[in-house]
Amino acid sequence: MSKEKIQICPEFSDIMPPEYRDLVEQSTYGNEDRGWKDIGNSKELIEAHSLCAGCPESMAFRYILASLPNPEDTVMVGSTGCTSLVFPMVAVHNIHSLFGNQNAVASGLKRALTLRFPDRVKDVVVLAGDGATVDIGLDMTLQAWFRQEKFTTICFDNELYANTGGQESGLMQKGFVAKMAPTGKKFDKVRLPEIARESGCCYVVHLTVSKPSLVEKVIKNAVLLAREVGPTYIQLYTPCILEIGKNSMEGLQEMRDSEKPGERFNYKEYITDEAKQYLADIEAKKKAAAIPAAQLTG
Amino acid sequence: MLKKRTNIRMSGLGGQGVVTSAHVLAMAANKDGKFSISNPFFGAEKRMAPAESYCRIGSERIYDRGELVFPDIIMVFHPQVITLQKSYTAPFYSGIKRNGLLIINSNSDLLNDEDKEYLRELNVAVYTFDGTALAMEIAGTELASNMALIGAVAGISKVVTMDALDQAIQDRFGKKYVASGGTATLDEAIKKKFAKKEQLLQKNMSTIKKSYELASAWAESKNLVAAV
Amino acid sequence: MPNDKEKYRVVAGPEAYFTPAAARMGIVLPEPGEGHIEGGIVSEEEALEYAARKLIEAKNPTIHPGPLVLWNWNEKAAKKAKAIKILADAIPARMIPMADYRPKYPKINPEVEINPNHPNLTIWHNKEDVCVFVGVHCHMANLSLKIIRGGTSCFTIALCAQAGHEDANLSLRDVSPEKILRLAEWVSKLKGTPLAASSEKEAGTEARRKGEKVFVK
Amino acid sequence: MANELSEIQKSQIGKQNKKGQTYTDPQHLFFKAPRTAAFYTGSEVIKEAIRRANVDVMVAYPITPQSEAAALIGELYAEGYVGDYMRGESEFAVMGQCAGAAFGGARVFTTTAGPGTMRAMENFPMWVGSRLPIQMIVTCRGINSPLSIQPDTLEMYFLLGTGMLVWHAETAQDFFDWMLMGYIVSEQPDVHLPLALCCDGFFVTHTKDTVMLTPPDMCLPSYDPYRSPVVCMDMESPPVRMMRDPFIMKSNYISYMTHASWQEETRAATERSRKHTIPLLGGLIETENVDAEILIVASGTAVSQGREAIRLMEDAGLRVGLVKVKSLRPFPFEELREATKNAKHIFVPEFNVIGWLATELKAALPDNHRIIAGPHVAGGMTMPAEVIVEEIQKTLGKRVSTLAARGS
Repeated sequence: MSKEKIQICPEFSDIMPPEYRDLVEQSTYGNEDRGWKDIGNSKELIEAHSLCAGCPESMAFRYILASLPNPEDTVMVGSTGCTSLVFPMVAVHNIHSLFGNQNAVASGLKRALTLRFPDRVKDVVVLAGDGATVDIGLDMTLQAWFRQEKFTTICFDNELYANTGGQESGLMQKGFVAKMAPTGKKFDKVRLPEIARESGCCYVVHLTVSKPSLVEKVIKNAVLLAREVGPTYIQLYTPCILEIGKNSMEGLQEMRDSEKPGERFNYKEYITDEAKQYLADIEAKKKAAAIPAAQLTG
Repeated sequence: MLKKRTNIRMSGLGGQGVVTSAHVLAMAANKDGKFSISNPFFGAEKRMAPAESYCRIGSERIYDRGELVFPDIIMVFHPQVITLQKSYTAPFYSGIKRNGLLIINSNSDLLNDEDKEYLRELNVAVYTFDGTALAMEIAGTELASNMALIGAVAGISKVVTMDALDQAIQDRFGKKYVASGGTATLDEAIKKKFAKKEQLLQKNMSTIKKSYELASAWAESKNLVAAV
Repeated sequence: MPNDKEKYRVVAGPEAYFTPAAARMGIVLPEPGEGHIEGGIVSEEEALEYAARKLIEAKNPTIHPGPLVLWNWNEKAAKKAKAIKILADAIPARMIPMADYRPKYPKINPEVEINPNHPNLTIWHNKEDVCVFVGVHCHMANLSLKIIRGGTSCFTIALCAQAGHEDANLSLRDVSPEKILRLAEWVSKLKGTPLAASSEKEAGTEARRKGEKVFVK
Repeated sequence: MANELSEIQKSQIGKQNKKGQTYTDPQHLFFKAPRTAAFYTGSEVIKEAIRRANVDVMVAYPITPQSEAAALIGELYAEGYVGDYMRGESEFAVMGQCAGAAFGGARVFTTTAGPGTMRAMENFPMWVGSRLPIQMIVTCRGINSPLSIQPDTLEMYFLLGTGMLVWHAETAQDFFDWMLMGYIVSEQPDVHLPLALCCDGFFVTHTKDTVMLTPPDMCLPSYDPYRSPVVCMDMESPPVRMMRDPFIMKSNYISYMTHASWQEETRAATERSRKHTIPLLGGLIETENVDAEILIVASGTAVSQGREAIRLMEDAGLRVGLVKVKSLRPFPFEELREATKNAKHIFVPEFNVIGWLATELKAALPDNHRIIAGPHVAGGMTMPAEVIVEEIQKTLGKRVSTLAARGS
């Protein structure tokens, strides 16, 4: 919906709780160049949430919501897990239906929105944990990619089932001892980025959330490409500090350590030529638009 | 005169057009202004697997659904229905009503003494004829065997008129028709067999006509006309 | 499932540990042009008058506007907001919004908001004895109304834009801005004090005095 | 008056859609529009109903005996009568795709059967809790091992607890009318629930029968998502800070009361559907000669077999009445009590091994010793009218031998 529609009726402006007035007056709906830098000097699209103190997921959530290219026309789809404790606080329409069916729901949703708003861009973004994406929901994750459904899939990879208390998941490292893996996990971490590439995603990135500017760029690319080119997949390391025995302050360091060269979360990106070209064209347009301004200042 | 209800059970093998026959017969009855329904019963659609379909024709609205357990008429499309027990209910004639009719497509007598005794007790008339040979002779393909059987049942029971059959055949093979996978493939096969659709229609009809005449004559010789 | 023939009545609570849905007790919604009072079908006008009376007599009458009227997302919403303000001023009633439906973390502030997951907290905190729901999505309104009827003694009035609410003690249906203004009219009539001049134009009292037909339905 | 249209829908009446069909007032379409006879299979009839239903999204998946109908809707999509159409990867996924489309404000249609219904089961209470007015055709078939593709209504027993509206069609005609009427009922703002429109597999889907159809150039008005009792997830309506549907158990104390009230509200919506359903379906039940001492109470194909049995009994000089149960959710308590008040014996023929309709009746009717749970068949067996007759004769102590023994 247009930013103009996100307004409080004047009769009620004085009785609305402050958070909503701020949402209208200081949020970044409709700002072309919104990004992570807005955090701290604008109203974020996320309110107080109930994640553990210091949980990297909360960081990831804030960066992603700050980076969505047009939140006023974005609908998100989540799944069961820690993320579903945050979603009620998020100021874009979002759906939780069942554990693992997020990409099926997103497929139907995207088709309905395309049908109902043929002349408008309606972005659909899936955000779910690794259990939902890779274990119980893997079939629907892959099939949506096979069908070239035009939406972005984001996986918060904390390498286990956090909300249920730290059980083994497909994205868990081999050998890690966890609930339901009492003698250590017996098989390797599922290589979903490679599977995503082979399944038809035009843009796949595998990273941590230690660098907000990088997260912003990746999320923007993923959402823009999903509009025109095809499905995109982003896998973000959001360690469960609780289950790996870290303190609230140690989440960031854990991500930095695990993204070093040779470590399992070293930055990894797959992009098709078509996608490359599409992004290049967007850049070119931006530059072209920027030139007059430059001349003025020059 | 038409009975309140004539229930016809067709037992054959997948690929023989058993389902099609029931539909054609029911459509014909419908065109005659009678009440009729037809429905198939099959497992996974497979060639040469048992396939049954049922056609109910009557003078009042028909509610009865599903497998025809107590038929007035049983049509056997293939010897294997009897020799290899490829029927849903065994023996293949189980449930047949008193004074019923049994039509068997075979070039030889397949009934044993026990069968004959049982059928005689119920006064069931048995018409064994080589419908497949007739189909080869007239239509030039065994795929038209079901037409021969349709002609036979119409000829003996007069449960539908030739005019109605003609229209039904036009409907079934003349225009686009919704059929399940296996049937659709066979439709294609038989359409390929005949260069033109008209030719297919005409060959089907003449097979039905010929069989109708033969069966009528047989029925008269046994004075069965009123029996069913 | 209504097994016994005796007629169930939708009276103010506290009703039960777990309130049964009025619809499952045989209460049906009003038809167009009607309203219901405690589950009994009455004419719209009667319901309007009764609602006005309850609001005037209340110690702490409170209006709970929901998202559909709080947000200026279309013309109808804007009109309704105006009408609701006029109604609130006429009573006068306090307004506490139901800004959205999420389970709030860590807690709601019953001073300034009401939430469908525990609306009773706001009713209790503000000692509401009569409250009005308007502009709340029907499903969420019904949740709130059941919980309020279950645990509080507050008399609930639903001004519904759709088919109405059996779980309210009083409900009107197809509520338009005009209908809200008619309720304001009843309030001012019963109080014997005319609506504030500014409101009069909205409510069309002037026009009506001149004998013009104002509310075309 | 029930089944009102929204302003948006009213403004549509008389206009044409891109296929040149005229958006027609449902009351006119159902009760006044001219009808022409067609000799069709149930699957073809489902296609013809959808042609007139103005459906936005249909999600299909192959499973006998609904595959034919699901494929035929694909042809409608190719012709431009359906907005979008896709094959899902499993029934569980299909129902999720349907949910997504409904969350996004689309009119949604799907079909399933037997094991498919069971595989998808987790979705149905979710549809209900989320108030998604999806229409699902269930062409019942066996669900036990060993596999059977033939009619067996056991899966309906599981649907009865989901909170969906559950109707049981007897014939293809019921299907045609109820599919169109179903959308009008389940999209009412005070109902807004999914509808499971069930039939006994092959008996209806694969049977050619005469059906009276409305003109193909008339269709239902579009679904209006903005009078939904919940927020449409299209980011076009407030509040923008909105999740469908959050874990209220994780909010504050008393949230379990919210859970309970939420479920209570969905069941209340089922009750509200009565007033919209009764004028369209002509009541939740249909009765014939209920002053008779012997009644057959049935739903689906068992009704048809009951009708045939009643004819046979008449020929034998025995008068038997009939009650056809059209809607199981909502359940017609009052109607059934009234219809059965004179009956001394109530027979309940069923196509499932547990006899769920008899169980429901025993819980709903006074003097339930009158209820004889049978005859029933299962796994795809047919129920010949003769078998019902035999059951009745036995109970009356008249031991007459029927042909049943020879039907094996």
